[in-house]
Amino acid sequence: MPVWPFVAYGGIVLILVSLILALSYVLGQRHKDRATGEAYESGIVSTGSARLRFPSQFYLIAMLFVIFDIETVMIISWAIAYQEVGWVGFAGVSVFIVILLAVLIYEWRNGALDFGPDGRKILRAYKKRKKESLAHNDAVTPLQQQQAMM
Amino acid sequence: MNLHPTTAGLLLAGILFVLGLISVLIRRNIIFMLLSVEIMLNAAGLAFVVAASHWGQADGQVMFMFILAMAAAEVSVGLALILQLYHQLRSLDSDEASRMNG
Amino acid sequence: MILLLLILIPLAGALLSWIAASRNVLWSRCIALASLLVNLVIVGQIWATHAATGGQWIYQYKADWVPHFGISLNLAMDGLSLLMLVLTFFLGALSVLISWKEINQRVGFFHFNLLFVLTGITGVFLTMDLFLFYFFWEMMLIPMYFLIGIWGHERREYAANKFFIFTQAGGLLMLLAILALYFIHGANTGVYTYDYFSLLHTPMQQDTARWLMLGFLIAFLVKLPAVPFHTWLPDAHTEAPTAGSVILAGLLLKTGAYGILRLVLPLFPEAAAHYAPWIMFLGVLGIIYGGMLAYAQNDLKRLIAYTSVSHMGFVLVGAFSFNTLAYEGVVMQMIAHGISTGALFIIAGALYERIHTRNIQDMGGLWSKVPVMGSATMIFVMASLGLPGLGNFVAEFLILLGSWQADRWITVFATIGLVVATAYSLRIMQKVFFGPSHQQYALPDLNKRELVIIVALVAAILLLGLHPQPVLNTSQKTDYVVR
Amino acid sequence: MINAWWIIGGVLFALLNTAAGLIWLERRMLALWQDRYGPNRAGPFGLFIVLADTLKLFFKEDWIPPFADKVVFVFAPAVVVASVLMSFVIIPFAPGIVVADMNIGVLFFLAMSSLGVYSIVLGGWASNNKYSLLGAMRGASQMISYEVFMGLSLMGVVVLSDSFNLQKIVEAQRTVWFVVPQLLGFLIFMVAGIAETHRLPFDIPEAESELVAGYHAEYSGMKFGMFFIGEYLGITLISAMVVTLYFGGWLGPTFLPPIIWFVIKTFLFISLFILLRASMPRPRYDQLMEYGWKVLFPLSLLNLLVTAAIKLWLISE
Amino acid sequence: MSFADFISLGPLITLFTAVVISMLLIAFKRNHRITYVFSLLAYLMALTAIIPAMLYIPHTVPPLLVVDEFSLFNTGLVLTSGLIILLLSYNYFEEREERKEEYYLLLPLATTGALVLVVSRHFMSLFLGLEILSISLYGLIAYLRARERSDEAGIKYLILAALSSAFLLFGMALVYAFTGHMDFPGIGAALRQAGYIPVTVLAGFGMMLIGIGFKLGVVPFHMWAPDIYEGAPLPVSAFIATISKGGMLVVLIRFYVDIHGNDYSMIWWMLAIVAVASMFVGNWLALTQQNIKRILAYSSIAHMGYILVAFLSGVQTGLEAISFYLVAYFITSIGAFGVLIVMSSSIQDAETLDDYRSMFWRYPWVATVFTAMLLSLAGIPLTAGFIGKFYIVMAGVNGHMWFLLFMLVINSVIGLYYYIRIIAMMFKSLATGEVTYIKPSLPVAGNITLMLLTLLLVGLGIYPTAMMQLIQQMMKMIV
Repeated sequence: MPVWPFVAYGGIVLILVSLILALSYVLGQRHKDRATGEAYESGIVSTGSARLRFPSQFYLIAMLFVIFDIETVMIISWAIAYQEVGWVGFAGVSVFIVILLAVLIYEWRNGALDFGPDGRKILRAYKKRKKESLAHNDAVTPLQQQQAMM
Repeated sequence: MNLHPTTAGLLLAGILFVLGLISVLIRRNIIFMLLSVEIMLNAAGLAFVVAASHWGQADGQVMFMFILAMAAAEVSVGLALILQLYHQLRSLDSDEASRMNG
Repeated sequence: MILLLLILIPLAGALLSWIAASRNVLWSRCIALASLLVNLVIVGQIWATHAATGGQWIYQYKADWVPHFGISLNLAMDGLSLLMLVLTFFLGALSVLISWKEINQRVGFFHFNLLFVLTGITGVFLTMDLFLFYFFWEMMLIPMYFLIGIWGHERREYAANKFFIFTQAGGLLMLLAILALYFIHGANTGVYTYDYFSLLHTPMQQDTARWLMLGFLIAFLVKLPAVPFHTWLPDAHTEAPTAGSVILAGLLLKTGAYGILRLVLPLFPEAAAHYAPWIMFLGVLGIIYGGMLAYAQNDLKRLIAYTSVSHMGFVLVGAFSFNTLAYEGVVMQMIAHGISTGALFIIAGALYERIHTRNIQDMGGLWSKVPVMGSATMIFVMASLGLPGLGNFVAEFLILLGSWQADRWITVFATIGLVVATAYSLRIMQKVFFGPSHQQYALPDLNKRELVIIVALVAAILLLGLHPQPVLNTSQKTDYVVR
Repeated sequence: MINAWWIIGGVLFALLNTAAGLIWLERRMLALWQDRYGPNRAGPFGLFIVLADTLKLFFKEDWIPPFADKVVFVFAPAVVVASVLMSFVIIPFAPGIVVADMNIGVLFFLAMSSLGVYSIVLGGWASNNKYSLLGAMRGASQMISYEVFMGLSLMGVVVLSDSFNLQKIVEAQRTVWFVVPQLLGFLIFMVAGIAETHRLPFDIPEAESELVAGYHAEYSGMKFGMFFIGEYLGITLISAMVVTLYFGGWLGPTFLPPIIWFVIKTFLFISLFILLRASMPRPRYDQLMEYGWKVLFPLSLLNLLVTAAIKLWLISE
Repeated sequence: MSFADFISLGPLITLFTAVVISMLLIAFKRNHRITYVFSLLAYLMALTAIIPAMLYIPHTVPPLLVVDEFSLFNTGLVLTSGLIILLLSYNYFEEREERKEEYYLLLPLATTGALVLVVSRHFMSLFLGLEILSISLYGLIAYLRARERSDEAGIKYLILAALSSAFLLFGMALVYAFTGHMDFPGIGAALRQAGYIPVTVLAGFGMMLIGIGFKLGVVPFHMWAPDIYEGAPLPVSAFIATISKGGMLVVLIRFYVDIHGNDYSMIWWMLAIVAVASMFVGNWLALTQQNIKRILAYSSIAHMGYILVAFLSGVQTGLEAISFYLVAYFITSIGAFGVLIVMSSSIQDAETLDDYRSMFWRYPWVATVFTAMLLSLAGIPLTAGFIGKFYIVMAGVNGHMWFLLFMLVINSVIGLYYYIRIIAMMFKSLATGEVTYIKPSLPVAGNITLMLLTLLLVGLGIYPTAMMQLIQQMMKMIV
């Protein structure tokens, strides 16, 4: 396979993209109004920068991705040679995948894969709380209960 | 310059490695330090690939994959630790994270 | 087998008295005393039986320990060992006795350590395997460290550390030398062993022999102690409790001398002869320097400690004179010094118990109050300065006779040491018991227990002075290196 | 052998026109299914709206927010277009009509498609707008999650055809299209593909109703247009890939030339994409993610293992 | 993989399988006690798996792994140490951390890493083992989230370990680029054929030394040690001090033997300098420390220096000495950390010297154990440490390393000082009115473990023959 068509194609794509950007820069109009320089936040005056801290959930996804993507790399390298390595290789990759699934189950059970609030869980916790507080109410005064909670 | 491809490859890897090393040494932000270490690891990986292609073996590529996996695991753990550290210190300056001495 | 028993009895006693102390302190003391007395009886019996008859080696015992390295549990007893053991158990029993009232805290652990040291010392005197020798040599250190470090006086930790590090450093040098000897022997003969008798005539290069000898010698010089290595001694002796001082001065120093006689000279006769003048010089230096320093001290225990340095100088001089006369003197000196210095430490301890000071400037005029103690002190001070009729005289006389044949000038200077000895000895008497009394102490004289101890010591030193023949006979049952 | 320059030019020309044309096509088809008119004024069937839109975009203000990270802001939309366009080099449109006949074609596709996530993250982050940031984060997590299964689901095809080369994969489908043995793989790939292009119903990163326009809220003019084009190119790419991998690529009865078969199949799938948009509600973000990790991921692993086992068994028979 | 391969790698496979199973266990039932007992069983089973593996030795699993007597011995050592550390851990984590189950994943996993190191004969397996070990350690070190120094230590270790790994890898790549082999014997053969060490390979070895030296904690790659020891949970510090270093040392020995390291004076000199520097720096820096964890850290640096002396002697006795010393050192270090664990309260670790003041009178039993451990570290008779040091000196004398030995002797004396300082502190009485704040937990299991360790320590100190014979046997195989 000659390499040059690929390179040429890539070059053309780059030129094309920069051409579009340049053209729109040249052709586009300019204006300056009172609120031009402000971020769009659905009409509300924006407060502060958007360099916020976001939930660590996202980090978790990134980690999951990094780990499992690398596993994919391993699996891919098996997939290309699976005929040569035969059943032994298959056994090997099965073990690998089983371990991978074990990890997945572990993360699942530990809530790493719960990306939003789970309605059922909240409901269960609420019911439990309610039951407990009912049981408490029979025996202890509210003051004691408050102390117990502290 | 008429470099042998292997030599050239190793040279490139070496340059990357040194760049990473310098960066680790002068950076004060832990995330950047981590990044620099990753560069060094990848430089080592590159060296392996170059060496493997020199000998016509696949071992170097396999090694590179392991390096990749290890780097990934390291980044994962590293990020988690950094998050925790940030939680405590409100800063990622490596000088701040140096309360132990002696 | 009996030799093994000699080692095991104090070891068992150590453990038992530790355990017993948690029930009853008195038991602990009794067990400790009993185990030592048993041993004393055993060695006394051996001495009595074999005094006249028998060959050079009275007992031997050998069992494999680490065959892999050629290490064996090789115990043997000849005249030298026998005498040293008698001294060991005698002084050991006394030190249990003197601690009877002095040590009130952690009694069990104290006795454990005391007996453990004695076990180590016994081992050193009995073993004929170099590895084992080193093993016991090191084993003495830790309990001694504890004795000084826990029950000692004000600066006990400093003293204990110094003692430990000095002796350990010396010990490690000896270890290197032992190992080198082991490999040289192995390389030359194909037999890798630590057995003393096998190693005795190891052929080796002149240079190597000298280096190895120095390795051994330094360990022993530190222990002895000879002058440049002596600085641990005053501290350790001063800060140790009375029993500790007795053991240190009476026994631990002797292990150094014993090591020279047993190992340095027989293993490296040529090398030893080569360095003999220098070492004798060190000995003389010790005699005079130690004596002068002793004279300058105000602390009673420190003073006594420096006299040890001086006396051990004689041992060094004698040991490197290479003739039987001197050797017999050396053995005699070891025993006599053990007894006399031990006694002086005991008296210093007794005084300290009563007036809570060791500073002789604060004492004076005590004779009128404690005449018995005073007269006992007088006897031992006289022994220390070498008055005829007491053990030390015999010893020093023999040594000087022997060394005269080896090197006259050395002998002359050593004799000057005797003069210094007179000065510091009399200073003790003068400052403590005579002279003006600065302070009024109300102090009781020796009680019965102390009296028993002192009497035993006095008897011993007198016996040595008046009838030294049994000791000399026994000490001849050793193959000295003579040239 | 056709001259490679012609191929390059042809492919690029076709792609850009398709992307632009899809604007019209989508709106017309949505209108059709939703029973309304759609663009019908400019030109025949309103076709010229494509031209009008393009011109309008070029003349719109090329606004770079003063609070944005300017270089990255400009750079981001270019990434998406470039990466998707680059992906097409490995697609065999017909026998011999392929820009670069790589032996690692599938891997190249995966690599290029994962580049797409950069444009979203960088664009959203550089905008320095809270909506954009949130959209970018969501988009990134969605895309990287689905990328894992995408790669895995493809491996079934690789196992069956024993090659990463797309031409060879197509050739291997002469007896039976891989959609038959790899139905599960196809479905997973399809879902993952939709998520990768963040098309409706998986358009969580833009989600008008909650995030205004998500990661491109601050974009306007041709830069916005490039995101737009990128999306349509993405649809085309996924359709082309699905056709190549599971539906026999250019293969078909001989009464039509191969390239026509390819185009027909591809456009069918493009229409499917548009139909999905017209008919499906948008899932919640957490539903989407959990669906991916808890259902698709184990399924794709299972699919791969079963496929390999059967293939090995068949070989050893 | 053949049947023989399976059996030979039995301990490794068992332990790793156990990790996976206990991960599922945690996923379904989060219970500290269950997880703990399961891990204990896992270690025991892995230990049992050594017995069938003995039938097949020496067995090579080409090209990565080799199972011979040397590796099996060290497998046993590593597993036993892991077991003991595990025994000491339960109470420690029970008192300190809410989510404690994952510890029982990470610890066996790290042990697995060490096991891989022990059997490896190839760069790849070396790297894999090292990284399994390291990455588990990152987690372990930072395990106590509530403790502020914990994640500082973790991140420090992470960055430095990654850095050193990069060096190790680049070094390996250079060696590989020149020799074309990644297995140790192959490299040895290639070098022998070349007859000299070219600069590239020398640079490679140097860079590998950085990586290996970091793990071993030898000077000048030792800076991490005290901080990590201080910040990590105590059982983990014990792990780092023993298993992590031991595993690496085993690989180093195998590598050095296989490439005939002694034939090349440059390598020898590199290691010699490292050895001397380690002894001196370790001991000197330990002198002024007030924190026992840090003292132990520095002392372990010095101990690695001692081991290197035996290593460099180039005689078979040297290798035997290292093995014996490792056994003694493992027992001693775990014992010392065990005392720290037992003495620590749930609020804080007993780590400053002052926490140990007059300990002998308050907790005589633990203090006795600690004294024994410290004396063993110092190499005083009746302890295994003495025989170990004796063995090392013997090897040194045999190899005529007079200079190194002299350095060793000097350092032993320096070392003595700070060990004694701790002992002295334990014997000091409390000043009147003084109170100690440490309220030790003194768990039963911990005490029993300590007792066993002490018995072992004294046993090896008095009757080392059996162990020596074992070691001599296996050394015949490797050399």
